[in-house]
Amino acid sequence: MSADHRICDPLDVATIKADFPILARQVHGRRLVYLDSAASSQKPRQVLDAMQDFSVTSYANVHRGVYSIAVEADEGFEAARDAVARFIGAPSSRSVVFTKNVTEAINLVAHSWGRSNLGAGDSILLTEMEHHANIVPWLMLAEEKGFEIRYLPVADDHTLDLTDLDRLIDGVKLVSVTAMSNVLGTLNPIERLAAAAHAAGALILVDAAQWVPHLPTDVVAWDADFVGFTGHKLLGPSGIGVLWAREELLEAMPAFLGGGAMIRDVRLDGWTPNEIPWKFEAGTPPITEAVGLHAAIDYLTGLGMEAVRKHEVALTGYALRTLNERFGDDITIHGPSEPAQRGGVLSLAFRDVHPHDLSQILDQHGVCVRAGHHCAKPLMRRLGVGATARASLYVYNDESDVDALADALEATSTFFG
Amino acid sequence: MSADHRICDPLDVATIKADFPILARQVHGRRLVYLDSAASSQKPRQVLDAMQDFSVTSYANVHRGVYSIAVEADEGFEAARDAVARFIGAPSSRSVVFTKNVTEAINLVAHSWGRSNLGAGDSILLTEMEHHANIVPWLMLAEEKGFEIRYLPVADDHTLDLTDLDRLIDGVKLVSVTAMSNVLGTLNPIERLAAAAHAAGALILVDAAQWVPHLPTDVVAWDADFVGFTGHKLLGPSGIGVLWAREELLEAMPAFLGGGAMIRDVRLDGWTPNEIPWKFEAGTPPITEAVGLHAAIDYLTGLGMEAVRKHEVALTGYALRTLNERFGDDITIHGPSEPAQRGGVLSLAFRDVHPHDLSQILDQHGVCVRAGHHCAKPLMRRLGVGATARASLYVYNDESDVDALADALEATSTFFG
Amino acid sequence: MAGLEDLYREIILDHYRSPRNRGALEVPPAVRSEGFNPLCGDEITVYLAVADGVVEDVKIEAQGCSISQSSASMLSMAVKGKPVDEVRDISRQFLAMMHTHESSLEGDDEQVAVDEKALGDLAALQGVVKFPPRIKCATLAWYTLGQGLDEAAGAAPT
Amino acid sequence: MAGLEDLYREIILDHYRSPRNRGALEVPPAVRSEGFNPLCGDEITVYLAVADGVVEDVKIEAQGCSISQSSASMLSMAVKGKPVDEVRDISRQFLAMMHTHESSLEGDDEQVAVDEKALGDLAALQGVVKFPPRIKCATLAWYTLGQGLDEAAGAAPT
Ligand SMILES: Cc1ncc(COP(=O)(O)O)c(C=O)c1O
Ligand SMILES: Cc1ncc(COP(=O)(O)O)c(C=O)c1O
Repeated sequence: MSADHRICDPLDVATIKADFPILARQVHGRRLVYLDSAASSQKPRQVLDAMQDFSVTSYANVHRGVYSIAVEADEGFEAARDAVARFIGAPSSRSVVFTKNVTEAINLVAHSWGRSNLGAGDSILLTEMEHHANIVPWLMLAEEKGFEIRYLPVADDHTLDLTDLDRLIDGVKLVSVTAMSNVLGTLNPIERLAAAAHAAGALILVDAAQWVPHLPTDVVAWDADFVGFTGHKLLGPSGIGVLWAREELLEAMPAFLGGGAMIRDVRLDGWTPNEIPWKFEAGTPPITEAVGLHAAIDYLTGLGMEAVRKHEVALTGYALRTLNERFGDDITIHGPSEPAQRGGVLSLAFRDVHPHDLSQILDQHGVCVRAGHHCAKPLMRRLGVGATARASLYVYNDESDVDALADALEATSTFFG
Repeated sequence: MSADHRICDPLDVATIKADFPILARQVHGRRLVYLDSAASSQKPRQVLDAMQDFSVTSYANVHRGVYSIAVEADEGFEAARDAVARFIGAPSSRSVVFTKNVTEAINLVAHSWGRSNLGAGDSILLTEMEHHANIVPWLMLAEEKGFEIRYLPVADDHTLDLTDLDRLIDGVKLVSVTAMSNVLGTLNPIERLAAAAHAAGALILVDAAQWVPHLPTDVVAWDADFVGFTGHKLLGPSGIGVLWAREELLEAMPAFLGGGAMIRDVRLDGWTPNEIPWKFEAGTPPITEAVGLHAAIDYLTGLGMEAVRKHEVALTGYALRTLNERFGDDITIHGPSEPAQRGGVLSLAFRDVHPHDLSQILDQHGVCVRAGHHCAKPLMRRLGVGATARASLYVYNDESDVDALADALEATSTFFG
Repeated sequence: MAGLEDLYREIILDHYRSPRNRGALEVPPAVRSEGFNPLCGDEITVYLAVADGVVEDVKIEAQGCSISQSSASMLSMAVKGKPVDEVRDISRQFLAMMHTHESSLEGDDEQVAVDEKALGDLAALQGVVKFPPRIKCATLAWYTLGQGLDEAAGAAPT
Repeated sequence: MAGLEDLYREIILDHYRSPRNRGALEVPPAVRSEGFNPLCGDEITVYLAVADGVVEDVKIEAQGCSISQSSASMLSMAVKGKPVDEVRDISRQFLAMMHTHESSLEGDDEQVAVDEKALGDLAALQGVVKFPPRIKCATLAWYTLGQGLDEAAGAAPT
């Protein structure tokens, strides 16, 4: 029934699917239809192999061991940093800090920059569509320091409501905003917000967890001050995230976690910090994970981030059309209605079936969607729902996956008629 | 020449070596002789396979997704927590927090427990043989809070000098001490220090990074309050560490990093924390790494930690005898002279060859030893050296590796005659 | 993994479609307790009117999935009019049934003998244990009830 | 990877065994700068006596490996008695030679033409670039020298 609007896809998804071993798996006798990449993506053979190869040939602790495999490990680790810098348009690798996830990246900024720059009488600006990772660190710090937290509201079309931007941004020291909502798919106008922040004398932190995996990223074009993202959402391994920040900021910020590698000297009565970026990398970093992230970046670069974006716009359009045509008023898809203004994250309300029940029934058909508040409870309250069922698309998804989702949705009527 | 003192080894090292693919590699035409496990250990096939299998069958984000592979991922992740609890004798898995490394584990205690319990007029007790990971977090917090840091000195036999323990421990709120020195191999009397700490009304944190991989661990027998260790030193992956703490402490401590999974509810103006241990696990945890750590624990449990310890005592004895017999006054091996009182960490001074040069030349013979201050600069100053060359032993090492080290040491005379 | 018929029994769906004892009670004299499932967003408020050691009335406000809603509805029927001791006993039995398969995080698998007769309709929720992530849906109302009972006990004139 | 003969040239070992210009100068008039290699523990102190735009004397206190020690010793010979401008030029040349292979962390591979004659003995350290972790050993003294020159410039009567 949807054959009439087959999309013109710049990616060869059949070939891509074959790169992802887990997609060959069956669930309840059906092929796995993985539609939960916004929570975490799957890894291609190329990433798994890179990590395995590294582990069986060049693994050692990093930080300038003298022997050959330690040199190779160091080179592998620092090459990953270089690859990250290139991937996001960072002017230098010195400004790329490896963390365990984007949550730690944001907490690092809160503890280091925030703790020394925010106090009573100050204020910061977040939005109502932030992930808890970009709310709770600020709530925690505000409890301690007594600054004010303001929120940009979400408009009824599920974009940011910028009507009151001038008033809300006036006097704030930081704007911290997601580049793409993990619930609505909304793409936020980062360049405009950065300009407004700078005009107001504020810095801007961009939570790019959902952006970097799906669209070309250029931190300089954004004119951002801090940008964080996470490896496991861009075909990479768990256990690694990235904080990029302008060099001058990193230079000026106090260290966060203390320990090995982040020091220049330690005495019983004091210590001095190492250079950036190592000043912010206490202890043994996620070494093999950095190598995996590098391979993931290479994989995506091989596909081309422009092509990845085009694929997702087309497939999101196909999904919106298919679901709306097949289910009409029985389905509500949150977020902007134009595919070009959003990412491939489809938060659904379907008849009166609760998202948990929806996800449970879809699973019987091999279809993986996440049900819950997606770590965005304030946004859920704004939407007036307790939870949504979220289907999210990535490079390994195609129309057949969307069709499988639609077919499985029909099947909910067995129990919830 | 050392054939006369072959050891009786409870481990079948030839079989174990075959489990570690990297040991089949050559360096400069020689077999790889890996003697840097104190920095990071290598991974057996079993660990690599477990991670790979998980990635290609059951990978998804954790935290109670409803669909099948998310359920499997959750089970894999939480089973790792259970395995950690059993491995260290923890009464419950609820008290096992996954971190990115032991450095983060100690920083977590400093930020959460320390920030709310230590102030001006307070004091804590460390030792002169701590790794920077157990010094710098306290120096950083002391700068902010103004408490006093005392140090237990290192005696001339390279054990802790407990002569003044009663005086030094009097009035402190925390004793934080390494179970085994990563430079000297010294095993510290944790049970005695825990008793003294508790008698003084203090808590005790044990940095067990070097202990857990090498000796049977029982946090209850220690009567410890906090115990940290790190996955990459016990045959597991990088990117994961563990903080264990008594449940009541974790319950009472404020959260550290804020974000997803560590919350019960989030509103625009406040939040409430989740139950332990998740309260301390903000963001996506090292999921596949937890599965790898579980496999590493299973591997070591299969060998038997008693057998691992016996193997290391015997091999350390062999190494001490071999090196002392072959090099006499030309070599100094730091640390206690009795193998039973130490781990298999041999920090060497050899003739007047600087440790860097030593490590460089040994590499030409395939022998990997680490040169430097080993993140223990205060201890280096106490020893009166700038650096040492450190050879460290693990389950995959045997006499042939020690002999290779000794042969390579001879070869330094080509350049440093 | 088990089939969905084990989860979505007819009686469960019936309680979901027509939840019993919906609403609120005046506080005080009633006590009010709130529960959250931190992972999925389910929320529940239990109102208890306890007098002379008896749960005289119970009302429930809730949003959540079929399992959490039906469990709350069944709870309200199972406890209304019962002595507090008996309510605690039913609760213990129900939670024991739910935890048979739960992650060993909860500690040792203490075996509480489950008396299916005492549980009545609630026994229908037994199928939930085969779907581990849903166990928290089924137990949410019960933990919230427990808090309410504790509070009522604290507030009671001695 | 290169053979060790590339690293341990005779002239390097000679400077290591008999380091030139060891010791300290009185501060002030001399300036004192300290460098650390955060990873291996090498430490160096450079004393510079600068007058009328000329490095009139230099002394070095250091602990470290053959590479860091010989580099410091050669440095002392190369700069003693030279005008500050010329010293800065030698330093630039030397660092350029060392960074040819260094991690791109240092930014773009700006190609400074290296004049081996100007470097003299120092050219022997070229082999170090084949051993990346040792580059920091060779450059430590030079970065420390740079700090000292800056300080001397700041302290100089204008
Ligand atoms: C005693 C000790 N403590 C702490 C650490 C730090 O471990 P990690 O770098 O994994 O945090 C190490 C190892 O480097 C160690 O040996
Ligand atoms: C927008 C956004 N920010 C932050 C996060 C947190 O990522 P992580 O759990 O890897 O720290 C996520 C994903 O969960 C996200 O979608």
